Amino acid sequence: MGIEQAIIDFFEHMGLVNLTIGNIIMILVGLTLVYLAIRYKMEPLLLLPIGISAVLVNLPLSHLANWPLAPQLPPEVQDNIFATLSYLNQQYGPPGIFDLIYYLLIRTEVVPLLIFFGLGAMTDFGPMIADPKTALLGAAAQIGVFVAMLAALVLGFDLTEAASIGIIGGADGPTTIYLTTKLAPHILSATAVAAYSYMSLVPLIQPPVIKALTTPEERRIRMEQLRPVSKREKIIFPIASMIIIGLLVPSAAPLIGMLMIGNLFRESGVVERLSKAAQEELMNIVTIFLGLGIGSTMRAESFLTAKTLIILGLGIVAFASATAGGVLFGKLMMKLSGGRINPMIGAAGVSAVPMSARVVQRLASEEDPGNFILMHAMGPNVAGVIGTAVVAGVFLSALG
Amino acid sequence: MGIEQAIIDFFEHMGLVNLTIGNIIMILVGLTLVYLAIRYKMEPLLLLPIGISAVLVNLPLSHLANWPLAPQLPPEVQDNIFATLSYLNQQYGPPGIFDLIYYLLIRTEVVPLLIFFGLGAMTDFGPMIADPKTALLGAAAQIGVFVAMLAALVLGFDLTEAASIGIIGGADGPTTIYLTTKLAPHILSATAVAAYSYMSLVPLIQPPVIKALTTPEERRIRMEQLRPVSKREKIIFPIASMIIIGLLVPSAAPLIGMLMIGNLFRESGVVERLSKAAQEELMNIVTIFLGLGIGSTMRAESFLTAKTLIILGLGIVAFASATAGGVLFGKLMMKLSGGRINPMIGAAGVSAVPMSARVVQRLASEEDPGNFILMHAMGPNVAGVIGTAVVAGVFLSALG
Amino acid sequence: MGIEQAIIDFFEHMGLVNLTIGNIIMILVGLTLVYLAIRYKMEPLLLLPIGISAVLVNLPLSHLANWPLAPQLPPEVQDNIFATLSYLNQQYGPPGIFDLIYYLLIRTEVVPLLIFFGLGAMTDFGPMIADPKTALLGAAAQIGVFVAMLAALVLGFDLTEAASIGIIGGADGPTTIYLTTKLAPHILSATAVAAYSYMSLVPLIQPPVIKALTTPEERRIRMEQLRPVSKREKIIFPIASMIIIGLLVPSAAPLIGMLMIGNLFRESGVVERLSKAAQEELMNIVTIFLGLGIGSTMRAESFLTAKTLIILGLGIVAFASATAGGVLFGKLMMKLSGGRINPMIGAAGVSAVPMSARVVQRLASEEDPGNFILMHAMGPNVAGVIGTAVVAGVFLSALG
Amino acid sequence: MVIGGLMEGLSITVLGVTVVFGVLGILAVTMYAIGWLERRLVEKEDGGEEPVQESPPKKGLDEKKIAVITAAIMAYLDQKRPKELPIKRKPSEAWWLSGVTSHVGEVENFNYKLGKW
Amino acid sequence: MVIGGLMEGLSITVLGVTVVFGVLGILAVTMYAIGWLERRLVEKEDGGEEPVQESPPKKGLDEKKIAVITAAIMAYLDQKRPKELPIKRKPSEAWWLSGVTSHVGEVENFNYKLGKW
Amino acid sequence: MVIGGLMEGLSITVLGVTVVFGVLGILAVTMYAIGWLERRLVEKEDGGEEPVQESPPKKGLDEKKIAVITAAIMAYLDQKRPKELPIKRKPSEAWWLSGVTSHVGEVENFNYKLGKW
Ligand code: NA
Ligand code: NA
Ligand code: NA
Repeated sequence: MGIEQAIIDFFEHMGLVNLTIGNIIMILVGLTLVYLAIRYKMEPLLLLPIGISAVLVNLPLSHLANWPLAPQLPPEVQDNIFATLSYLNQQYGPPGIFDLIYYLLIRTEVVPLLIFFGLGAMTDFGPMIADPKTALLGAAAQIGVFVAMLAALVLGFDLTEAASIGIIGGADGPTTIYLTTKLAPHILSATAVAAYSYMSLVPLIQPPVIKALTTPEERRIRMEQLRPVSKREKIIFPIASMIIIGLLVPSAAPLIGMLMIGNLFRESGVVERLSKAAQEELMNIVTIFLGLGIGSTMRAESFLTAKTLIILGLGIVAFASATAGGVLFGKLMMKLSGGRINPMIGAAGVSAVPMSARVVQRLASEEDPGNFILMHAMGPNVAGVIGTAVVAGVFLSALG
Repeated sequence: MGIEQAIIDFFEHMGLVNLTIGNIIMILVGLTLVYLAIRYKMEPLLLLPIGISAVLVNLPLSHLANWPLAPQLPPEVQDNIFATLSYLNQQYGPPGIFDLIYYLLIRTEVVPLLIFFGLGAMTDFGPMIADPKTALLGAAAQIGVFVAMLAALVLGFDLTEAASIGIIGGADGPTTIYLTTKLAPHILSATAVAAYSYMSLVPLIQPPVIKALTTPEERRIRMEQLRPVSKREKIIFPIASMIIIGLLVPSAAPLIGMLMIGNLFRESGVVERLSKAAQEELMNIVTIFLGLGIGSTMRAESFLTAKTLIILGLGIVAFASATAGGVLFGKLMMKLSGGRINPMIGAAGVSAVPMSARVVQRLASEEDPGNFILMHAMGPNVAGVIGTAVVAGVFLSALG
Repeated sequence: MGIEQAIIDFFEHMGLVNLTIGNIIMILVGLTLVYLAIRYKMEPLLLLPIGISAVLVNLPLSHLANWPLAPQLPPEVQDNIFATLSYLNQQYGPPGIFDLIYYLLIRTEVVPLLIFFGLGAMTDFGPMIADPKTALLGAAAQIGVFVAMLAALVLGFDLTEAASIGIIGGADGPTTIYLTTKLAPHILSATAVAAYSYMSLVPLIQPPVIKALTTPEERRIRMEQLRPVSKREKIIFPIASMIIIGLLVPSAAPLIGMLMIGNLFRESGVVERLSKAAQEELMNIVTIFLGLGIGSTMRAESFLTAKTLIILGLGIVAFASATAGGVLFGKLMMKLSGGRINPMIGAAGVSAVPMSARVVQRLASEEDPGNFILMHAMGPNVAGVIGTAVVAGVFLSALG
Repeated sequence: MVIGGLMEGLSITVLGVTVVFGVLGILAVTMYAIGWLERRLVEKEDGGEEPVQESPPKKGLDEKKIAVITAAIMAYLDQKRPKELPIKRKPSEAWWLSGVTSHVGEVENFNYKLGKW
Repeated sequence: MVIGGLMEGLSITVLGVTVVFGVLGILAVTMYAIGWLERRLVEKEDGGEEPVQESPPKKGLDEKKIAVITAAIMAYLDQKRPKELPIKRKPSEAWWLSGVTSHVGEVENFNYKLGKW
Repeated sequence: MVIGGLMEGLSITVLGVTVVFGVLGILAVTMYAIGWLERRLVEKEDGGEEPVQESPPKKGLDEKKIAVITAAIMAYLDQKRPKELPIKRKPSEAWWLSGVTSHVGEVENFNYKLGKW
């Protein structure tokens, strides 16, 4: 190889001369996410890794992600993850580190399930146990999922895509990733980014919807103090709900099961080492891989489509209608209870734990500084996590 | 799809209508383990994860564990873990998270070996280095392994099963899992549960055996103080024992090697970061996967057999006869030493570090409150870990 | 099986009777590394694990590492890591734990890239941002890489080997491992051991070279204080350099990308959890596997060759000529700046962060106790990390 | 196809809404039942006994932290070891004399760290 | 082959040296540009404003540590809870009374721990 | 087959018991030898030197902890920085003045953290 040839080769394989418009746009999108994460602290634990790895995978020929996200697979390989890996290697060369993260950790559902495990170890279901009827508000907020799904169907998405888009309204990142990966992996980056972005925008999206649906008098309703919850109840709860939900909606069992194992570790009080590991060591490592893996799916060819914009739009519809669903059901419960329930706590059925509960508290304080309903809003809030997982289970059993 | 069909489908795939008697029993067994772990703190770090994941995998159609534990494999696939994975995926569908944990982390021996690595980093071999002859008591307690193995053979188990059952008497969870996985994976759940349960029951199982075999005078024997051990000796010990055992019993090299690498990390004093990681971060994460993985093997079809009950029974035989072996050899050493060795410390040859050493101390204090033999009992105690690994190596070389 | 047969079998499979001279020498080499790591604290975090696992894999029949390091693969399997794994299992039996670590974590580049990720989270690029021209000194020191490469070519190594040997002069362990794994895996143990050993020997190798090339007057040159660097600059730097280098040298993108993602995590200030995880939990675990994996490649058949000795010799050439390259370019910059740059800081272009910078400071203090140039030397020091990754990228694009 | 998909979407919506309300409703009923049982159980266990607390009441400050700091303050003020360190239950004096306490500490620690393998 | 290899090695050397100086040179120029922009930006933002500091100046000692220790000392000396614990912003007094503060703490903690999934 | 298995089991038992006693016996002998060598070595190294201790004797309390707490107490009492913080060896005063100490700290820290890659 002469020196001229070496130089020509080098220039021909330079990223700069292979850069497409699509790459440039995606790099800018990635940088925007990084900016939002750092400047406005928008879900930085996810949007920062997502954004920066979106930048990285869009540098041409960088060989960090060599495999397509939704490849055409021959039938004998389809549904066989191990054969798929070998086939992709054959077709597209050895995996880059982001291919390994995506195919081995995210496509296999390992990462979303471990996140649910860690979330369980972080979640206190006490407020919901203290006032079980608030769990129904967590169900009501799922209406937003179906509204968005139907809207997506009307706009021409197919059923699996529509379900994945709808679930954004559940405001649970890992559930969104879990479902989209199984049903419509080609729109994973759009739904994941929508889910995490809008979660940060809850304080912007929810207040107008809540105010439009409630009167100041309703927002002023004070609720009576929650009863204390015993350790025994807190231990029995994850076990009971795992069994009940597992028996009724088996397809939700992986999500709910991991969530409740984590919660049992937390509440049992006998495995602090493991509970801490689930919340910290393991959670941090898994979060890194989740962020990098999701970001690496933001490639020009799959992200820069009209679909993505529509998905982002439908995401707002999903969040807003979920809020409306919760509030309206809250009003029904207010009526039935003779005015002892503040309807706003229904808005917290949009999980986004604990942000939507805090939004509710803020609105309550605005009307009456002495009105404390944060803990009452935490009930629907954590119930919303369960509700969304159940809905995901229904989607999986009907479409999976 | 009409709504009626959807509902019918949903009900037909509901876990509740597919629940078998076997499932129910296994769920109750799992709940019992959870109860024992929380209420009586019985080895909670393992029995809690084992119990709760046993509950979870026995919820029908939950798709957390889709693959059989001891599948019939075509010859060209057998002994090839990668081909096996692809074959299982082909036959039984994509892996659930528990299939991944079981086949990738436990069947490959990664988890038991990493646990041994962490245990090495946690273990102080000082008492055994200070009084090397006590190492022989760690050998004597292995007699229980062989007694239980022979009993299992008499009861009709085949050789590989009998060896896996016998090793329960070694009172080393990871060694039991390592050996059973290699020799008789279909009884893994039974031997693992037996090993960890009986370890918790050491304070119940050992005292009657010890008292039956010793006189109060013997239990009152005081032993002279252990000499101090230098840092240099502690550093040389893991290296020397790794090489010696590796050269004599190569099949024990993985277990002993990882144990001693961990111990060298601990004693070297120059890699505290790594030693801490081995004991904490890595250990906690691995322990979680070990517990979940073992629990996921507790399925009705493989666990609910007469064999399991017999195995649980033989486990007690193994623990009791290991204790007896240690104590009787202790009496022999007492005779030979002219009464300067308390025979009870032989009972600590049943590893269960450091519980059996504490049982011995308690019995000594009962007879003579001023009699301190805990540290002398730690010698046989840690030697028992090595002894059981050596026995596992012999089994593997003869039967593997 | 009779007892006589069992005993004969056992003895025949004893490691001791299968021990080769090669094994014995490798065990001694391993023990030497362990000794250096503990006694002289030479890079203990890597040389201790490397040394002890070299001991372990050279115990015959221990089944910790069953697969060859650079196997002859049929063409249809080559370049397909998944097919390779299955083929190796077929040919050489199930993987030992060190085979899994080597083939799954090191050969796939996961470990070196995660180390770079952690290093990024640990590195402060401030000194280089404060005085950007010092980055050129980090380029100059790479001359040592090419000198050693050309020397290796003259001595009969082929191009891929020569490049892997040359990169030792970059004094970046993970980059050396990354490149050698891709270009010449059969000499991985030699280059990795050379890289890490000589990094520890920087305080011995560099001073004579520096002194030979500079006058006391030059070593006495004081440099003006570095300007403060804003948080904003520190945040923009990793993003900008990732994009620039990714566009110019795409084959360096994985290394630089992971380094800069880690650095962005560090400097962003919004993901402390993840930054800490990258520096600690994840880093510690990955370091353990790196050390064990590299050590497991130190087998008699591949390590005990004349090549290894030559590689170790060329490593010194590489370090010394890199130092010389940096210092000479430093003298040029001194001239151009009118004597405002101390040429010694060029020696710190040999990364070995921050050891070579400290060597430079020590030499400066020797001549003038009031001369503080440590921070100025940190600029070339961290630039050297980038420079070596860029050179590795050039090698990969030309030879990979 | 859009119409067909929409019809199926409506079916799934009806099913999904029913199931999510059903499941969370059953959960709610179960929690009421558990709460009722818990109250009965507590009453039964002992009329006089206090109800099971959520978590051990953290009185004032973590005892261990106080102990460490107390010890440090005393060590600082007097430059000598305080008489009583409530940090850890000490083994009996005889053990101090035997000079192997550090062993015991490590070994016990081992136990506390990962159960008793 | 050695000669051929050596020629190719020389080509790679020329290319490599050029590229590594080129890349680090461009990086250097970029950093100068960023630094210049930064200084202009800082001047523009506010003439009177202080330049953005590298990191929040750690005045004296970590405030949290002082707070914990202060609290501990007071707890030790008086055996009663200090009036003002600057450790954490407390919820309003009403919350103390309602007896569910521990919940809030946990929940808030949850938020601080992993963002708001 | 049971009888055959039992015979083989007995063979393995004989072999296993022999091996486990043999291996642990050899280990014991090795440890005696190492201990003997160690004592000779210690005697040889220096008649007057103290025997190598197991671990550095933790005198009183962890020095670092005392230092942190001392500093905190002083900071609390005087609201000013204590004159001497024995927490960490400081770089020379000149460095304080140069204003880049924080850099050095970080960089040095880097070294202490993961060796010197
Ligand atoms: Na939700
Ligand atoms: Na044992
Ligand atoms: Na370098």
